[in-house]
Amino acid sequence: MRSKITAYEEIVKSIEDGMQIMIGGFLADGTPELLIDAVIESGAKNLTIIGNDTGVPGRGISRLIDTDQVARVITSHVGLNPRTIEKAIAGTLDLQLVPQGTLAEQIRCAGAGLGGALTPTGLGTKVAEGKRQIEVQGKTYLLEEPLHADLALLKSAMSDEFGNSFYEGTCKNFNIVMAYAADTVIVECDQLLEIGDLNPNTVETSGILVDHLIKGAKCDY
Amino acid sequence: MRSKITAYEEIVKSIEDGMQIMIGGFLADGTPELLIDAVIESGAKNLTIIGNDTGVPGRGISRLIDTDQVARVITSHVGLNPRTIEKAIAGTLDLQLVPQGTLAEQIRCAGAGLGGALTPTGLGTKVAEGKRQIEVQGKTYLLEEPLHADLALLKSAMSDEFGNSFYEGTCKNFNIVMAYAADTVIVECDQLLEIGDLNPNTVETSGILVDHLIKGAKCDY
Amino acid sequence: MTINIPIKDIIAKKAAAELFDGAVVNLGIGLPELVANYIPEDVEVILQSENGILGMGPHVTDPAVDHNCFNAGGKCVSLKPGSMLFDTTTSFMFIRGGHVDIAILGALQVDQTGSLASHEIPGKFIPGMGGAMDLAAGAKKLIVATSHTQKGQPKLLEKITFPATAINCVDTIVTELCVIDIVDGRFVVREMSADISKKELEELTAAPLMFNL
Amino acid sequence: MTINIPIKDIIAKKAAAELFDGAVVNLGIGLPELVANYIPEDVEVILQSENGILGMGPHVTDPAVDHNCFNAGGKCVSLKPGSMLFDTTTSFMFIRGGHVDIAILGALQVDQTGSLASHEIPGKFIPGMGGAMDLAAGAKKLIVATSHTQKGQPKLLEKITFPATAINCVDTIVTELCVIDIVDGRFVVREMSADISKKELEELTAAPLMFNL
Repeated sequence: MRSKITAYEEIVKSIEDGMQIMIGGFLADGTPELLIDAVIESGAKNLTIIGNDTGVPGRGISRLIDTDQVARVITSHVGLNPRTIEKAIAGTLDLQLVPQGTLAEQIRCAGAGLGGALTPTGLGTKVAEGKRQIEVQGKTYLLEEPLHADLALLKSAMSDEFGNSFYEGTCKNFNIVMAYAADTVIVECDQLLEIGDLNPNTVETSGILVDHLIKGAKCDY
Repeated sequence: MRSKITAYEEIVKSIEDGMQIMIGGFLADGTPELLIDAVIESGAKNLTIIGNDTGVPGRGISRLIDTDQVARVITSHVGLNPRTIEKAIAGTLDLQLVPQGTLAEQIRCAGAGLGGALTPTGLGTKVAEGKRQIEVQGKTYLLEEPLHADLALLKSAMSDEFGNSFYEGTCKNFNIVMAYAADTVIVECDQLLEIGDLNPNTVETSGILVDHLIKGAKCDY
Repeated sequence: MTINIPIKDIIAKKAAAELFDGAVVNLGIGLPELVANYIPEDVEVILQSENGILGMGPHVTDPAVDHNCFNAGGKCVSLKPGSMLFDTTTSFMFIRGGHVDIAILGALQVDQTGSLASHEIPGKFIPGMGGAMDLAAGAKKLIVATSHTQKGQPKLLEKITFPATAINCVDTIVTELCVIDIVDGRFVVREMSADISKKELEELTAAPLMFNL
Repeated sequence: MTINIPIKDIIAKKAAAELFDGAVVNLGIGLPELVANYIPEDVEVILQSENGILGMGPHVTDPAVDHNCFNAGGKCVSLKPGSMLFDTTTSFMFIRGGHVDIAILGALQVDQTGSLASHEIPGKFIPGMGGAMDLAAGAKKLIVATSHTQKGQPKLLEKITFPATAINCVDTIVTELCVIDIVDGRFVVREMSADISKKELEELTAAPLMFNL
């Protein structure tokens, strides 16, 4: 199995203007900070970011909001990042708010070859505007379409060189599902293992989904 | 957390005529044989069984086909159980064949509160007959409806008394998803642990989904 | 002698009394989080956190403990024995699939049809709905825990005016003044503070009240 | 000197030559399983088994080894270093989501439009489609590995007559006699056995052939 270890400089070079990028994490818990550094260093502009939230000031996706690299955010919650709200109200950031469970299913659909999720969530609210409603077995559901990305940036606790990864504690969040739904997947790991060192029962992302791997530092952002 | 350990006799008593029952396993690998014993002992008739396949002669769901307790089977493959094919051709068993990935998603939808799966699988085949087709982002999908059960019978490698469970090797198969999709869930475990003995990262079924738990014998059916 | 207990804690304590032994409970960020401090001793609930925990324990202040476990508000938490950790798709299988018995959410407004507004004041307050819409749609029982009024203005209305978080979903409203069940599109007061009269409660509520005390 | 190699193994060996290094491959039950025996030494593929394995190794005869790991045909198998075990919903995320590079399936019939019949002879043979329909719909490339004829009757047709397993899905057909790519609704012969003429191959095939040798 091929090693996916990639130099930081190569990763920086691969990030382009206008990309749609998924970033794992929940309030920056499980967010790859070194890969966020790489996005900043790339200077890529006009990005669309897909993530559960926009982090907290100084950590996670928040750092990309601060550098004005992001044109659009698709997310469920930005309440702990006042800068995102300011920019959205000022009209300098296109903020698309999506219910958290819907966001997860939209990403899963793109990754699983499914045409969309039929969910009761958001019926009767602004979320339902302009969307198809489908009745099944006497209940009404919203059709939420698949959500795919050019790039997914993920953070694991442990990965082997092939990219098989395990996420600890509450860092699993969006990392596991996003690995299926992007053309290119880059994983930042806390701990780098040799192939064969992860128990096959505990692998949560298969290396077949991972294109590039880099060891991050355990950091205190 | 309440212990879910239940006596075999109680389980036998709870199985009723006409029930729709999901049974975990893949060619009887990961199938709860002691719970199959319980279904046989209950004498319940006119059952609908939902499972990946109907086992192999003498093992798994096959044993219920042999006792004529099953009126209908919803499954993806019966090729290794000649008795199922014989009965289906003779007209004494209603055999409903479903693509394996579709079956898994139908069960997941019921368990996840979703209105159905939009899948490309089966388009242009007999599977598509009588089903709605939905176009999303320029592609056509079949709408496959949720599939729920009265009872799910599952087999774990390890469970704690609350019902938190872990499935080893290729025994995960349908066991994990079925736990979400039935009114009553019964788990047969190889190894019974105390609450707190399973690493929270390795629990694959939460005890909140489990109603009854029984220790099985590692058996050589 | 009266002791000055913060209103939030009065509400949290009353909401905690609505829980039952063995219930799987999700507590929203903010006021509902306080409910965990008032769960009766003879009641054991299993706390779900939508970012990936079943069996969440109390906050821990030492970040070295369970370093990788946080709650949905970003606070470091412990795990109880018998807990499970999982990803977001699994989390919302639990929530949307009806496997959470009770969700307790805060409110900006709530109305007699059971509609809830909790996530947006247009042009002013746009934190996003997070998991609230899924919780409202999926939890078996939805309890709203909120102050009865906001700067003297009623939050319990005939019809919400802020954008809906969910419609026809709320089962029970707990405020510092009363506990209200929503029954057939009406507010039915089940419990009331001894410090207030029916008339005073009606004046602080912008919808008709029925009393079933 | 000729050695009598079983037709199945000739087909399996030719199909194995279609694989590329690093490919994620699912081998159907039956003939396609034999492909694993003929993978070239300089090609490493990652075998997916729809019952829950990525990185499947060879069969093991000692059931004490990896007791809980079986392939989709029910045979006890080993795991290669770097493998992953998972449930059925995850398995079909891999398959349907386009994360499997190549699926190799058997056939009862296959036609020039790329439609495949592999799971049913009405009233006679009804094993079920198992994962075949999902593999046909989801794998990036679908290779059919089959004998060219069945009891002298062609299996490669203008239009399948048995119930379809999938339509317009097959990319390549490997038989003991030739390798055919399906291009714009036509059979294009890319490789041919030295033991047979074009005319003989055309006689054994119930659809027009183009030759691109």
